[in-house]
Amino acid sequence: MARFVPLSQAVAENLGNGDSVAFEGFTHLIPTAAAHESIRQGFRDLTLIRMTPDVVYDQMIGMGLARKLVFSYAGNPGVGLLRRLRDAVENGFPHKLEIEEHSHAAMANAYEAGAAGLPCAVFRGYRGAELARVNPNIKFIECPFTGESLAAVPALRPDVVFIHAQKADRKGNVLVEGIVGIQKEAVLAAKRAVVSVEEVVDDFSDLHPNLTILPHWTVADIAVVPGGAHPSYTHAITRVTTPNI
Amino acid sequence: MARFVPLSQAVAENLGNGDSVAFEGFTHLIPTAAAHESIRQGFRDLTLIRMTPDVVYDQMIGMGLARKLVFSYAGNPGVGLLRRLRDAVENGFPHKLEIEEHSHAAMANAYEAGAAGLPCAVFRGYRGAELARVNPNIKFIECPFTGESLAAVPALRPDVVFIHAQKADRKGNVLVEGIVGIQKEAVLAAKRAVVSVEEVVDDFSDLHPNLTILPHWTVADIAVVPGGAHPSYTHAITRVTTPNI
Amino acid sequence: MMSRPEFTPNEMMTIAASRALKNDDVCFVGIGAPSAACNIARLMHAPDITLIYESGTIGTAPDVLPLSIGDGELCDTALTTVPVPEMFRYWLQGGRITIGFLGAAQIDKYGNINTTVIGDYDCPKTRLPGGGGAPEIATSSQEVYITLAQSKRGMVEKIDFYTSFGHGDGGDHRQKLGIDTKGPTLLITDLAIWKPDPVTKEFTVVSLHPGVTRDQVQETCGWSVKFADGVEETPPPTDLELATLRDLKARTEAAHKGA
Amino acid sequence: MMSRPEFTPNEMMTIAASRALKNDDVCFVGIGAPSAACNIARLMHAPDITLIYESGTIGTAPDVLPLSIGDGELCDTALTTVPVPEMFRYWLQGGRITIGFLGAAQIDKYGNINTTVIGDYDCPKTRLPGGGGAPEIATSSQEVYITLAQSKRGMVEKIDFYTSFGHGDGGDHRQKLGIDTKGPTLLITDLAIWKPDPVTKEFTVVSLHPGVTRDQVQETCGWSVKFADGVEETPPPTDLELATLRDLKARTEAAHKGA
Repeated sequence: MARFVPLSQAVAENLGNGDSVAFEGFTHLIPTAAAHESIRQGFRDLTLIRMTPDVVYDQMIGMGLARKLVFSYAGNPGVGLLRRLRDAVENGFPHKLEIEEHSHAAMANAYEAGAAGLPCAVFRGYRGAELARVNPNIKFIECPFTGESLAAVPALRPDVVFIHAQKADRKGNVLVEGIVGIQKEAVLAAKRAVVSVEEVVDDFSDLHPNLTILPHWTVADIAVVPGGAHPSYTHAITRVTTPNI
Repeated sequence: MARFVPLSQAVAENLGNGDSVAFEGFTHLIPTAAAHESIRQGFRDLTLIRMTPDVVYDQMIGMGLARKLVFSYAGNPGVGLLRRLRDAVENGFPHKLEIEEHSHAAMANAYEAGAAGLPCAVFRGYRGAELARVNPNIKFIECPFTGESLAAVPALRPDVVFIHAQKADRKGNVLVEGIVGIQKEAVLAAKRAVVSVEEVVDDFSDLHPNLTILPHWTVADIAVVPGGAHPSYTHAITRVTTPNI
Repeated sequence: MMSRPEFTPNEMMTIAASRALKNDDVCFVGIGAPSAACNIARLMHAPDITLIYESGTIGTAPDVLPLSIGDGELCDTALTTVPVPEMFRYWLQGGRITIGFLGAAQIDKYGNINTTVIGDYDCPKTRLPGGGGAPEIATSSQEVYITLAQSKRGMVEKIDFYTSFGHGDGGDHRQKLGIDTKGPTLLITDLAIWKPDPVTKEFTVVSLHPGVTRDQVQETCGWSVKFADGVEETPPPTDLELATLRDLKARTEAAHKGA
Repeated sequence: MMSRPEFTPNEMMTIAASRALKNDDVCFVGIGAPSAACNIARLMHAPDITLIYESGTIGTAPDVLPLSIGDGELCDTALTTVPVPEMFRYWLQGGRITIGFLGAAQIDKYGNINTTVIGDYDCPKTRLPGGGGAPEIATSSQEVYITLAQSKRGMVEKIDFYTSFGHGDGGDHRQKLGIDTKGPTLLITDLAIWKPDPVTKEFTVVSLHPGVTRDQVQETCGWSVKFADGVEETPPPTDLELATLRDLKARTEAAHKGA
């Protein structure tokens, strides 16, 4: 059911003020163009979700789009700190930012549970970790067979998820390859998924059967945005460019 | 750490009387040769585990190897009934067979939980299904956030798992492709995993990065057995042969 | 009046089932009649229908009917093939399946299904294959379609074992168990099309296949059959439907014989 | 006596850490010093060591050090690249990781780590990046190695936030929480090698890097340092170790400058 539309239209018709939204990508395939388009359209009161919010989230926070941040590592890995996020948390500038902080394992499991249609994720985590004290969305349950205490977090079900991918075919099926990260789970966990792609090809008939493909009926809109992950890279297509920040 | 050894040695040195063991495969890649070798070596009191026990399990049951069967669908899909299994369950011949019966979803989740090192799997299942009445290993827990009742089953952690795969490289890394089924989870859930392969290649350096590879340190022994899945097939290598039963 | 000679009751069942499928459906397909019906739909009026087999093949378009859910043809023609745990977690439990297609050894009037045992579970008269994917297909698919050939042994007042939950004791039994999917919404037999009564959820005949009488339906059913107010006649197979089905079956037979 | 001029304390730290890794280890690698140490081990005495980065790349052999855990080089040279949920479920939680390698902003004498906040969590003086993979790396890896450059700000009597659990209050605190992995078994700083006391679990200096004095270690540590009975001297980097490390760093700098 995927439509091919311009990025501005995909953002305008899927994202709304007050939505929970994730722009997911793991060092490469970061949907930078979609995030910047969201900044241009000036949304407000967003709950921003992402395992590793980096410079695009910092820009969104600095521009005042975010009411809340759900995350597990706030930093540009290997590049730098998030100064606008720190300013929001430490000084309430441009306004107070609510945070819900997890570990990577919890976020990954929570997206997985969202994709799997479950209300919560159960995993062995947070043992002795103080986040369990400060985050009420971390609970513990007992294994009914062994009595072991296991961590539970609510499933992530964002209103909207944006990702960037290598290719779509003409029917709107989407191929993600290389470091596939959390993107498939994020798309399947979303109420509405928007994908920017480098290019559209006729079909995927020559692909290996076990590659990561998102069927067209799991995606709301597709926008063709070559280089849409810049300054991050797109595996097998563009190399990383170290951002000058 | 994988050793390359003859199949007879791999079976003799990994399987023992009283072990829980799974020979997993999903219509293709069924480890028939390994199962037949186990029959030849005459093991006893095995707990046989498999989602869809087919003719090789029927043979093992008929030859009196099995004390217990853990399964979710007992039949040759599209081929025929399991007459020795029926004889064991209905008439106690050659001896009484204990059964632990699940749904496919439960078995798949239980292998996944085994691979993930968890004591149990939690999923939305068995609602209104009578297996929950007759199988004490089906319990229900409450989601700590929504209160929803969710099914729980113990993780599967077989003593030994046998699979058949397309290729190993010289280091003992294993490639599985096509219908990948439950094999990766079964191997990672096992205490000891044995793989029969069609062939050994120098290395996997030209493979797509996202294919299903089992690193050599997850496998105990590898035996080169071309056609080791016959009469089932091996995707991209041999076609299915309808067994004459 | 007898069925017209130009098609069999089984052909009528398969074609009637195929007509119930839409172009944007995502079907979880079992082997046998459901598989034939789904592929006829794809070859006729629903070219973009997504067929998923529980072996993990998503979006298959087999040229011949598979012998089993794991045939190589399903993988070769699929959009993608995923591991079995993912199939059950993301695609079935994730609510992505619009139609779960089930067969049955025994069924009751509320669409509850038994494929486990005839007789007592611990000392069965006949041990059947078991549930496989059915218990969760029955509750996680948005709707369930059931096909079976009518017989007094198959359509019974009380099934011996509840392998898969349909509408339970009828009414709002599903909702009482916290199940928010629709459950069985269609039963297609070799004689008729049945739909659940909106209130009681009892399967009720809404359409008789051409030439089939009410008596024939009752004689091959173990419960007292209810008929809807305006029972229709199922349109007979068109020439194109019949040719498509027979071509598919012939291709299938030739392919599996040659294997 | 000063460090010999031919290597820096940071080079000694990286090389000492690399020596602790074995050929059959499966390491969960962070960026920075751990990444350099793991790759030096691979290039020196442990050619078959398995390096896993939390981006999902398993068995990587990068020619240059990655800028981040998601560099394409890691994927290009990996045996396989898996989704992130699988990485945390099958590989880390599944108990497949022998060594989890962690850095730290703050650490206490029991190997508890803070990378979350300086000050109060709700009104922090300084907001740090957070835990990322560390909370579960610290408890699911069979053992944990920690590297950091010594400073009174970094090595403190009491950390501000328990991001990752080490030995808690010492003794059998891990076991009391039901954690059956070994936790931090090695701390390698720019000045010394530390191991936990077998009973109290307090990190104790077992080896001083060449030219480093006990006073230097104490002056750069916020707790009262314990020294083992027979403190050894860390063997200085060999010419080959040093050349391997410097070549790697030079290749890395050239590659990332050219990007």
